[in-house]
Amino acid sequence: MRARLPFSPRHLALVPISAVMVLPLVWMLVTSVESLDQTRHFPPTLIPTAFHWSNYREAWNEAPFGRFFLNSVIVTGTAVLSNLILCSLAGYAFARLRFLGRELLFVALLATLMVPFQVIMIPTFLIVQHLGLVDSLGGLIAPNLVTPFGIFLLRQFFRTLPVDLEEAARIDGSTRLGVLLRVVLPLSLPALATLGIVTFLWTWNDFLWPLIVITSTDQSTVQLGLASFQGAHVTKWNLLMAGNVMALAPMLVVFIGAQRWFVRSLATTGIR
Amino acid sequence: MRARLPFSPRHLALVPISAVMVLPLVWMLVTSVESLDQTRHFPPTLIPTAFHWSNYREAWNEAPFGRFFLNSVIVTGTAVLSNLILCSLAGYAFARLRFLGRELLFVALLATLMVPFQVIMIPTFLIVQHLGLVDSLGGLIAPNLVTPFGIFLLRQFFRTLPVDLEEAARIDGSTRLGVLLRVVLPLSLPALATLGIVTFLWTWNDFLWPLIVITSTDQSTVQLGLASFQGAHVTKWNLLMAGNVMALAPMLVVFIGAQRWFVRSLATTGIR
Amino acid sequence: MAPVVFHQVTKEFPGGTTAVDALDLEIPDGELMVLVGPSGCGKSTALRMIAGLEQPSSGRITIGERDMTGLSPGARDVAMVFQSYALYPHMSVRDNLAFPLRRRRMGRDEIGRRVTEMAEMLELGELLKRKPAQLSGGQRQRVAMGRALIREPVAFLLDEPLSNLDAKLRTELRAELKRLHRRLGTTMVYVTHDQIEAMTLGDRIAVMNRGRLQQVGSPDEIYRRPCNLFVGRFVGSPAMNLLPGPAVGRGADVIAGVRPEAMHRAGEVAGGIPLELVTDVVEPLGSDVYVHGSAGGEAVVARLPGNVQVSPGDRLALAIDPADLHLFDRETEGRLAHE
Amino acid sequence: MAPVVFHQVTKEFPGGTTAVDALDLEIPDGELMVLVGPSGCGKSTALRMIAGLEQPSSGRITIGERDMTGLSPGARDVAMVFQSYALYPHMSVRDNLAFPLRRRRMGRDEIGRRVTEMAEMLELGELLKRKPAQLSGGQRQRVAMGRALIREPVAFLLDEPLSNLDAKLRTELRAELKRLHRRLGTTMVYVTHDQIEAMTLGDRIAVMNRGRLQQVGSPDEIYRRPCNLFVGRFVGSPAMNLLPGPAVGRGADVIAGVRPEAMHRAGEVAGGIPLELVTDVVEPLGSDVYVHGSAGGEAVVARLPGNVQVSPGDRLALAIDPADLHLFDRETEGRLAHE
Repeated sequence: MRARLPFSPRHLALVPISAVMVLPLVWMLVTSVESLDQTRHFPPTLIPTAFHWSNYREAWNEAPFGRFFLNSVIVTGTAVLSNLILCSLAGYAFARLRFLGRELLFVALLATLMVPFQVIMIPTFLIVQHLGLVDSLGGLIAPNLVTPFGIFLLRQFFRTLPVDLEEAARIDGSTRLGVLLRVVLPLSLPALATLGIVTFLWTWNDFLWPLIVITSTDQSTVQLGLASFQGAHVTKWNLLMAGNVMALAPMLVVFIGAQRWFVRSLATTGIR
Repeated sequence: MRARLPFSPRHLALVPISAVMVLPLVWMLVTSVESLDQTRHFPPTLIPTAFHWSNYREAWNEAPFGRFFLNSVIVTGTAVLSNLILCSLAGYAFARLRFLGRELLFVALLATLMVPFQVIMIPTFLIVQHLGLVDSLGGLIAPNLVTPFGIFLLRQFFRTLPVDLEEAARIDGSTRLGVLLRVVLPLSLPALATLGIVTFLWTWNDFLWPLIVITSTDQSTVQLGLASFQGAHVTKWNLLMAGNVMALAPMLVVFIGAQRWFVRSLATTGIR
Repeated sequence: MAPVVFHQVTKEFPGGTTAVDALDLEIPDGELMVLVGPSGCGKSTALRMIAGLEQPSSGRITIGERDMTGLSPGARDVAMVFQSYALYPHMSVRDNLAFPLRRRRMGRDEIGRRVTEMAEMLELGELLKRKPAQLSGGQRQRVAMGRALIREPVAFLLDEPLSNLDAKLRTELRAELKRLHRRLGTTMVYVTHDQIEAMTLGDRIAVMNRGRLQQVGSPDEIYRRPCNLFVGRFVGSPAMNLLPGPAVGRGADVIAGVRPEAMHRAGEVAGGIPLELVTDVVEPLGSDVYVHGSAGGEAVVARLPGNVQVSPGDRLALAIDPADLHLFDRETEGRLAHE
Repeated sequence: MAPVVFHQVTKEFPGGTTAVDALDLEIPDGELMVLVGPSGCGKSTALRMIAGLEQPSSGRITIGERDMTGLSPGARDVAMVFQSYALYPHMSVRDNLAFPLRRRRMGRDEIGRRVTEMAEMLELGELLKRKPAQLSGGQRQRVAMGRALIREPVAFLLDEPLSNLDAKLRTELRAELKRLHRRLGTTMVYVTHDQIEAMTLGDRIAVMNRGRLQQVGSPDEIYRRPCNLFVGRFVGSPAMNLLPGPAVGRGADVIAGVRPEAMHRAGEVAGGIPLELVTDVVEPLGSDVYVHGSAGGEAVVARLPGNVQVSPGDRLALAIDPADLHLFDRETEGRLAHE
């Protein structure tokens, strides 16, 4: 703790590490404009010699990407909206209402967070099948309408809000629902943003569940579309990466747009 | 808010919902003792008529499960230990030490949480290949030695501890490392338990990465072993589920043993 | 404006703690009643039951003759100021003030008029567009008062509204609040753990301890005729000194209470009971000096004028006017009639 | 035991706020010095710089002749009691007491002996096996004191150690602390925002405001001869009344300060300056009455004996002994010599 350097010796390690973390993204961008031959090099070329922008056109034409995008947007949008609404309601009930067995139910909810998807995959499929939703967007949406994680996240956040505010609102004449809408939710924007983004990412990136439920091309999502570039014999790395860049684009837009909210919510209200 | 019932009308919905959540586990247990024919029924039988315990023996003999278990334990154990140590050190630095660019680095760390595994999978593979770790347990361990999530979790937890305690310990003659070891870590047991369990679950359940890195049977993990029951033509549901039960067993032991810690840490220190 | 009455109100919490035990208390229309007691004495629970934030386990609470049992907080037409102020952080001062009116579906014009009026009265005009986080402690306190006053409620509940302010501002606002009450004439129930606040603010004071009402009366009554040892010790600072009966010429079954300011230097009181004080610690306050020491084997504190020179170790000859003695029964701790 | 000296110490925080501005202050060996001031005045930063938890931006701090600049907190041989007490929650009281000794690699027997001794002195014997969470506020405070005392440090730093206790306990422990200091004779630096605590505890008091030292002196000096308007208003409760010079027969370039207890009823002071007080709010404290009102166009407070009967609206004839006037320059706010 003697004199303070403008930077600490730690940087000698930390700066290279953070560089390593950005590399994959750079590599993806570079690969997406390379020719198929160039992608086979090791170590991978990080500065492309020629820009094969045609990869993008080719990737787009290889499959009905427009349709895939629309499907992904419908599924993701519905999941995000319904999670925000339903998890708010359930989270508030767990956070503030007194009812018999609340603690027990909450522990049960936490326990379901621990069950790996592998275990519930098949029963979920059977339920969806029974509902007649196999090979339809409804089959993708139904299991994602509400998530235990979302309920947990919002419940925890709601509990950090001062009870006084809610009591003041009730004395001022609000109903319980009014308290939720006018006081609790406006103060929970960071948590709601986090839940929205996480749900967006999970649903948008999900590959395994669509693979099981969807068989026809016109119900496919972007992630399923990308899989078609990983052929049985030769993987077209460059096209795959071009497709990946396109699939990531909306995600990056959401992330950059909501980044301030997200970081703030994780950093200050996350656990703190 | 008039007279309070001993239970609220909400229970009429909540009780069935929680029943639905336990069903998959029951279904898995039941399937694991059925004959292959019985597994094809829909709706699935929930009360087995005969107990085919031989499924377990058969599943065990079908593949060198003992070896798989050992491999999984080595990989998971190393990952848990190294995450606890390395994430503590990094998390404490982010939480309390002042150094140039700390905030920026932390945001970069958060950003890496957002990158889907799909994107970094291939570069990670290339790095592992370059290190000569393909098809070895080292290749499974290396990318999991330290996780941004772990650093984030512990940093957030450490920040909830009163600074006064650390300042008191420094005045009392502790070094920074002494403060971490004697004051911060003992007070962070819930967070450390959470990190340990989460790391255990992720590493134990991981399927995709072992599938890519491991090719030989004697380097396989339990999850890879299970995949062998999902044949190209006929999936042996009953053997798969018997194997699943065996693979889940150590996880359930860990969960039940650490459950109190875990729930407490999520519920009280999680976000609260 | 309405009287608030507790009829045998008891509140038990899950786990078996009795926060309020068979409370009977009548707060007449327009009175400023202060509930005071140490932490955990049940004063806040009593207030929260008036507001409807807690329901009594048994007994009834009436506000202006109406039985409030089971009514939701919003239906009671009372207003409350919280210790934390509980201003809605995402709303401007204007919206905070308008919130209770909007919930009552008042017309837009009427709301605007009342907000302007209230802002003028509390000198908040400049601040209407600010968020609570941009206000100082004293300003927040005023906004919280305004939000409660704007509805013109029948009763006005205050839960330690001054305890988050520094000593200086607290003293100022105490006088301010007293002026406000005089002007409005609304029933006010004020909860505090600070006996000085209770003494200076209350028309009457209700002293509570461990869920039970100890004494109700004017500040003067409470100070001059405490009904038991607890009230005697609780009110007044420094606390009343306790001496065994024989030390002041009374029986052994008596405890005698003497307030620090009732200990005078010998010679200042004609016919006083003499007492020797062996000084231990001297605390100069400027205006007064608190002299800690022992007399008759008991630790006592005397308050002497600020210009008296005393040093640790000094022996002071003091005298007490017999009329200033408070006598309590050693067993029951109740007040004994002066002989 | 050693003197602590600030030599032109300045502390600027990133963002440009100057917490402490060119502080020169000498605390002789064995003195109990109180740093007092409103929140944000720099008193805590000054204390933390002695401890080494903050480094001065410029200037030097010496403890017993040794320059402390750049030394780590553990190397300074000072002990600190925090406002929160900062007891290690996962350790028993015994381990809390032993912690600083273990860090200094003291022998096991010696540690055991010292812990037992300290526990006896502070009456903690029964509690050695408990965790801090199982202790009351007063007990925690004692353990915190014990952990600081056990090392026999050369200086003893206290950061508002009483502010988390209730008023009653605070008054008790104030006297306790004064006794302790007398017995140990160690240099103590005590930080508080409470002027009453400062007055009653300090051998000397350093009043700070906005990072600058205003006045250093004994409680008596500070109270009777405040060097400027800020100190005059800050020390004493209720605060000193301020009247324009002409209202008390002085020039217009003068502000006259009169303490509330210096306002007497006319007739009690021979040759006093007369003043009429129009009563507004009356605050009975039992022992005294605070009468708020206006006199000469200014809001003033008078402290009268507890048995005086006053009602709002009354006109009181008061008188001030000219010797009780504090005169300040209207421009510089500095104290003027008494003519």
